[in-house]
Amino acid sequence: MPRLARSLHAVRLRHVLFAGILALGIPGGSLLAGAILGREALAQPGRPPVLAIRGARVHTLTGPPLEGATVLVRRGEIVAVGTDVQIPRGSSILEAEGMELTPGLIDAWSGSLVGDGAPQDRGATSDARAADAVDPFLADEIQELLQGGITTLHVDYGYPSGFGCRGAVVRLVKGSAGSDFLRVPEASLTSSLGVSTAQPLLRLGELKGLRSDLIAARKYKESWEEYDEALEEYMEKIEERKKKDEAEDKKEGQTTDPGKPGDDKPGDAPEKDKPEDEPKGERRRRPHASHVEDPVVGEEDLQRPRRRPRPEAPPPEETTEEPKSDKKTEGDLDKPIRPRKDPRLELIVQLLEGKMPLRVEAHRAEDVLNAIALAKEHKLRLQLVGCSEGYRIAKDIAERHVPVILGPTLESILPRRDALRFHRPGTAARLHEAGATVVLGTSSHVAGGSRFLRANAALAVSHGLDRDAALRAITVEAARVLGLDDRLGTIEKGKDADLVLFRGDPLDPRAAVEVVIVGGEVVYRKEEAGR
Amino acid sequence: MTKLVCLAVVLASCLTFTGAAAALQGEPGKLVVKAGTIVTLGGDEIRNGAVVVENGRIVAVGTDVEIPYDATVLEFPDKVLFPGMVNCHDWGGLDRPNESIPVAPFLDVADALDPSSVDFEEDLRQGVTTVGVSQGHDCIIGGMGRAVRPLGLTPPEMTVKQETGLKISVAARRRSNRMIQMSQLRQAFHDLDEYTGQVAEKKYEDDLKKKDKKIEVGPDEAREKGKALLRADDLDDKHRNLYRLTTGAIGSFVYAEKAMDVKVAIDLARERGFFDRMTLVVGSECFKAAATLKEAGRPVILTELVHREQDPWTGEIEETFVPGVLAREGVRFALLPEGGSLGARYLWYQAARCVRNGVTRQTALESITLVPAEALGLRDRVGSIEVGKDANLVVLSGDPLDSLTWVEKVFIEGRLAYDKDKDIRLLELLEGLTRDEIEEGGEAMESPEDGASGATPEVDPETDGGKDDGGTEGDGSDGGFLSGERRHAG
Amino acid sequence: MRPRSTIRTERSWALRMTVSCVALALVCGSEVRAQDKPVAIRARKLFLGTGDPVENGLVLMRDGKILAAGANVSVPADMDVLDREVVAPGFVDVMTRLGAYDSVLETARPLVPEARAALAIDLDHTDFRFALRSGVTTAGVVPWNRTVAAGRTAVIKTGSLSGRARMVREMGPHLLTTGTPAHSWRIGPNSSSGLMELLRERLASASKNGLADADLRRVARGEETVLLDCEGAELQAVLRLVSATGLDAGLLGVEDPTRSLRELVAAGRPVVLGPFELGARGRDLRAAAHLSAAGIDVAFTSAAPARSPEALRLSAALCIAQGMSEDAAFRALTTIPARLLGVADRVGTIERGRDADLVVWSGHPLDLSSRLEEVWIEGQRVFLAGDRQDASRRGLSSSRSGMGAREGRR
Amino acid sequence: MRKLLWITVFQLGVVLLGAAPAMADETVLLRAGWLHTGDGAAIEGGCVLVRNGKIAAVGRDLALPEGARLIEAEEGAITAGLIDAASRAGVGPGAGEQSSEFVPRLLVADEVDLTSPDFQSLMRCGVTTVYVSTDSSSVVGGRGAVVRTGSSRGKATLVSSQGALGATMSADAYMRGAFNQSPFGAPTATARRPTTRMGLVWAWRKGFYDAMALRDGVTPPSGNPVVRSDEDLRVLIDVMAGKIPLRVMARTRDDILRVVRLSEELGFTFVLEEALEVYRCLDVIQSKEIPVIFGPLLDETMGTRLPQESDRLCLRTPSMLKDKGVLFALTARELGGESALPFQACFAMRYGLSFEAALAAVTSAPARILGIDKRVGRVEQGMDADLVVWSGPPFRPTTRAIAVLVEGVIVHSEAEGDGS
Repeated sequence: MPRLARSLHAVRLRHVLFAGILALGIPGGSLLAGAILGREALAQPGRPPVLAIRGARVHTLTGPPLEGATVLVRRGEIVAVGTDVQIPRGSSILEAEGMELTPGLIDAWSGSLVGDGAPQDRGATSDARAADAVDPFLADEIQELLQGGITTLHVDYGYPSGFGCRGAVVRLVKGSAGSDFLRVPEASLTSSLGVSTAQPLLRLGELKGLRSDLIAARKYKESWEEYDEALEEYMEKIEERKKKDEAEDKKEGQTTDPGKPGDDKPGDAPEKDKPEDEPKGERRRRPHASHVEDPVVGEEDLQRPRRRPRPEAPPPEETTEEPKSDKKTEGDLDKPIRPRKDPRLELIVQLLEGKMPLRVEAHRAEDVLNAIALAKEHKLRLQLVGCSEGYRIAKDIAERHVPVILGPTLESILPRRDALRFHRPGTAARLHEAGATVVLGTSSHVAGGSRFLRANAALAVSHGLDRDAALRAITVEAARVLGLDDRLGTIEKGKDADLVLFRGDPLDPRAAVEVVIVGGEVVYRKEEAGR
Repeated sequence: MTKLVCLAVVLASCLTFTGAAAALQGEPGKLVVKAGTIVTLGGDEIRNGAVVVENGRIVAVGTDVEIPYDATVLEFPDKVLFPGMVNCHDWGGLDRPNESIPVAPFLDVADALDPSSVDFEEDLRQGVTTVGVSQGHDCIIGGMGRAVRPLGLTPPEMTVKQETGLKISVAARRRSNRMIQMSQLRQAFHDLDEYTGQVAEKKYEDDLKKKDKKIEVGPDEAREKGKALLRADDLDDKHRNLYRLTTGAIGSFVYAEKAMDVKVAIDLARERGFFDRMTLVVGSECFKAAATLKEAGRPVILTELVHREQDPWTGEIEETFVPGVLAREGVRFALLPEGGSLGARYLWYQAARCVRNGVTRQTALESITLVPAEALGLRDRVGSIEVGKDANLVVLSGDPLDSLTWVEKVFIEGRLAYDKDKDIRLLELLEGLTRDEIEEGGEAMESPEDGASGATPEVDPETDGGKDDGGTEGDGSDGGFLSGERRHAG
Repeated sequence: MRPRSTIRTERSWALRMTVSCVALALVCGSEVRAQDKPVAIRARKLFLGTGDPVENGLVLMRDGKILAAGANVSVPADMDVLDREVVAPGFVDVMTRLGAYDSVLETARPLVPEARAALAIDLDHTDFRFALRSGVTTAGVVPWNRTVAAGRTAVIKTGSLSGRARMVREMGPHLLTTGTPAHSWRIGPNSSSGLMELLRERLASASKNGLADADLRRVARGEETVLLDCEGAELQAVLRLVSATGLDAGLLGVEDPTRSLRELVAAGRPVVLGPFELGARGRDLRAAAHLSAAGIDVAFTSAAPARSPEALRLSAALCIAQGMSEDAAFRALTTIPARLLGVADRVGTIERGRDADLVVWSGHPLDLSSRLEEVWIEGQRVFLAGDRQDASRRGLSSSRSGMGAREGRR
Repeated sequence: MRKLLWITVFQLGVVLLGAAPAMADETVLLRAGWLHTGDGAAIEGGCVLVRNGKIAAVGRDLALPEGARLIEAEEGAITAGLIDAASRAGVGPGAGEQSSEFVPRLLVADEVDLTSPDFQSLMRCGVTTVYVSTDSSSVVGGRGAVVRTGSSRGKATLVSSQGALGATMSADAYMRGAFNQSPFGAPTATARRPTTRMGLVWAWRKGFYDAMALRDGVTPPSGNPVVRSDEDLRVLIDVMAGKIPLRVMARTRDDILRVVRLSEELGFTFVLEEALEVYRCLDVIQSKEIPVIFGPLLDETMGTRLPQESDRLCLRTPSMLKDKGVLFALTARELGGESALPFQACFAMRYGLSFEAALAAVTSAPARILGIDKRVGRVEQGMDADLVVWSGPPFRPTTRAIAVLVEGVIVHSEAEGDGS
């Protein structure tokens, strides 16, 4: 299609021309706009340039596909969609006749881009973030993902028992080293039931662990709420006392020092102390640096750890209880005891408050039901991942309105992993029939599998899933699960311009991806990729 | 003659290392080193110049400098004088590079430093006069590093600079992954915040109590106010160094294995306030983040010179010469020796590799002298032959980057620390002799039928005679030398 | 974990098994010939497997064979004609271990050419139903590649009216191995060069008409197609061996063909690739395209049941996406594997005289979203999508509850 | 007729496969500051004209023929392509054959990965031909292979799979394999037939005496647990008849002398490989005219990488060999990168070897040892055009190969070195 090639070529040339302008800091969203801005647009600096994609069959996913429609993109956003859209003068035009346009595909369950994560060391036990493992320098892998039409992925690093890592949403914008690359650094918290172990008792233990963590987090939250209340009271008392003291001071007259008593003094003090804080003075006191002064280390010193008693510095644990005795001398003021900060529990508190969804990988029906029950008990925003046996409990899942993110339909029929052995390729169809929200992912267990997301969706169709539902499952429904449905997932006015042009059926992996646009910018072009 | 020489050499070797150490402690006299070529690195090369050393410092460099009447003058008319090289990040001298405690800012390499380690001997032999000893990469927050000269009996005696920096790694530890690494790193700083907060609060309250005032602010504000009162000594050993790091009191060596780590490390340093004294220790892939490194403007220590990556489509290995990329981008880098059996173990060879691959000679030479000196915070003391700097001088038989060049003499702060002619170990290695054989004087008969080990070896008298000119030159016989005793040390 | 060896190589045992197997085949045979009324299927699109698909083609079959197929086939007016969307030949999967996962492993000696996979297959195994429902009608069951000469492959039809799989060819191609799986420290060479040396020696002696190695004589003379597993071996060395010995070998387990494309093309031997699943590397897919474009016969395999048999169709689709021609991909699932298994005269295409093995699809067979609707084997419909009573589903539920019960759940 | 295929026809030494691969018809003229022909001559401003894969002319002022490509290095030098006569490139660290101690018909060529990046990187640093040696974990371990590191197709090509027979006189033959290779957990010493040096020497003797018996028409006594078949013995007969060269890996002086004694007793000649302690028995080596392939050079002052058998290093060994007039070559064995062959030469020079001798030790000497000195190893009219253009004096750390030709094909070149 020479026409397409030519216009794309133009885009590229201009892109090079205006690379400098981009560097000068045009906001990220309008990058492509800047790039394709022609001379006309330069002449009228007020109007940002427009990219028009003309003639494609547009899967808007808000309604039936539009034949031969035009999509206008400006400042990284879709500004118009329709068959009767006027293309403004000076727009860059992408001729897409005979092609199909969909929103950028979203893999809601991916193990891509985490470079060196060998599967066996996947799975974190602490408050790990997948965002820390996402390697934006994997240029080849990013290219392959784009070749598969993927523009956004939810990356996680495995689903351990207990509360695991925080998944990240990555959007494959141009210049991956930039900060826009991590679209949502902390998108979800992962967990699993019955994945790491098949033993019935251990599996019960997993559930128990989750539940007790949730209860602990609830208590933690309450203790902080109590503390905050007590603190408020305490502050009031301090204020009262302050007023009283001030009143007394005034009564006593101006004999004492005129400044405000509490405020300035401590401020002065540090300046006096500062010089002592210089490394030199301090080094003298440190045992480690003292070889010059006392080169002979006594036997005593060798036997016990070198720690000099420091009456001034209380050990961290004690502070929470100590104030009681200390403050008693203060008289009426009881400083409330500050609870220990616990980053891990704070994370779970976020779950309880509904600020973050909980993803539970579970495959067996009873594990899934347990997860649902747990979510109900603690009012969590639950997302089910895996769910191989979902076909057996499709109704229960649909009733609870829990979104289900299904993995590859192509797992082995021999149990490669015990949890998957009752896996059925028709699960997606059955869940969809029952009315559940179905999202298709590629599973973090298959490294680099994201680029074949389309194949996964196609196989779901071949096993009975509705075509439309399959496309929705990798675009709009996936966006909804990631909480990004206000920006991504459909082609409509006001949304981010993440678009993919296919030469053929988007669900047929044989149909090549011709152009990928992310944030209004062309990030992949088939003839340029050459591969 | 041969016998005599060998005997002399052996006798010298029987002295313990204290000889050298004593010399180090004694008051150094004035010294003038004249050489055919002086590669100063601070300025242009000087032909037939002289370096005047007083009290271990260089007081004059040039062609027509005044020679003090009471100075010892050493002349090397056909040799090259080069500044002592700086190996800025090494765990030589430590029995093990890493502690199993992942967060251990309270450690200090000085406590584990083995002054008699063969590593230091080898450093001298290759012309290295300053070694930045540091913990290995396999840590989260590691111990405190230290700059030493490869000469001395005890760590304090060797020390050039204490507290060169705390080791931190943003790359995954062995059998771990980046997520866990970052999470534990965050945890470490979180714990520090919590702890310093508590201490600060208490400090503030105590301060008020001392002044007989009543508390008039809430706990959060008290913490803030208390932080201003806080001094490093108020904290316990476990947290003190980390606290000092965040106040900018000490430097750090942050290990970034991959390109993605570079930004993480820089962001962390900026967020925690230790950016200004940070040095990045980078793996080979980090050339991809050259722009970020350039922008950061801090010196970079390179652990590997060549990056290899497989093309996913052809399966072929693509090689990138990392210093070449960094030099083009204008990033200042220091080189380190790499493993392997031949040249890559030597700093001068690493610099030569750079020249081979298109880096300019000046940049290559600076990457083993001035830049590593800067990374250790010693740029004003070592790394070039300039007035005011330590008199760390290396006498070379030829061009510093040529493999046929040998280090002949090494002066550290004006004292002779190494003399090739007295390097018994080198003799052993070159000629394949054992100590006993050197002692016996190298007469041997070949006896093919005699299979027993320890038999007299055959040594070609001619080749052995090659060592003849050694020893007779004998300037600075009180200087350091290398003892074969240390062969199995450590 | 090494599966337990279960093929007995003692002659007496083999004899016993052969006898029982023949008896088994007789029993099966009586059931096969139940049908003799001709059946006709008209397809909107008929893939004959010999070229471009035919629009509105018709297949006429009788007695398990195809009587006629194509666009210009006429049928008696009184005959019922079934109208279907897309009809294609059943797929052929060269290398599976369906129904015999761990019972075709023999490691008694470095060479067991007399072993036969046919003696160890459970024809009632549920594995076959999965294969059937992925469109596979013929499968080669290959012994494990743990010995230099591992024995003979069996060729199986994956279904019948009774739900049982059916033996087609007991004496399928031999499997030879030169790669790492056959390294065995106890019973034979443990290096590739050792294996190749042993193989070279035995082929040499076999070609010399000696009594020993009689099993391999035809193979050694290049008169019989053989499957050669070169997983982990140096591909170029294997190719040199193949050319030097004149083996008529289909290559299995070729790793990273990109690196030796030129040599593969020069050798001109068929290559079995796959299975390609979601984690497949782009360059391997590309290599399949290159090889087929250079005229090399490429066959895909699913290696079921270790992988899903559906990987067969997926492999083809993914390779097409990387530039393989649709025609070559189709042949890689039908005629080429059929030839490798020595059953090209019976399966792989829809032609007069071939077995009536058909699959009815809802769309193009290589479009992954096409649904498999019916499977016909030897003129009988053995699978009908959505039919809960169909043969291929029989026994599934019981086996499932069986597994659950064993586990002690519920 | 088919039978012929199975019979390995072997000629003296290593046979370069006759039909040279299709090579570029391109005519190339190389010009550099110095041309080191390899027989001691250094021509200033020397030129080499390459045509049809052969060296067509060598001289000082050769004119650039029409249409020829010019590669020029004013500061640089031209030498013959380097040859490593005992490399382990392209062979993983993996298994030596463990099923028997005596596998003379094994072909290393079956293990060599010609697509390995090893060859690519060797080629880039000037090595054009390597002989891939056998693993040392068997007493008699099969035949080596000759590989050219580059070709018009951009990959290494196998030249011959019928190299010398490799044998081991070292503890490797009864230690190394046993402890590394067992797939069944704890290995036992009994898994290997010889478990001592006594047994090792016995295995040597047994093999050769059985071969002699077979040669003389006597049926060898049965019950030899080492030898698998008569075919294996026939290889040894060829060795004794001088038809197949023998390589022996030995490190310590005792082992070297042991092989010398065996060679006298059993009547074979051999080439010594690795030879760490050869400097302790130079006179014997000299008087018996045993060629030595020395290396890799270990300059670990700490001796950490030394094999267990010896803790003795002698860095001046190459120059001692030279002084004794022994035919010797240098090898890097499995080492690559900064320890590859040119750097072995570089450090051999640092430890006393002259440049001419170092050049010979990596070009003409290995060619002679491999029996291919009629075709490669020197820059001479009529030889194969395996040439390296260096950016400066060869074998210095600051010098790189800016162009490499294999049989007249430019397999590696840098843009800035390209004239014309």
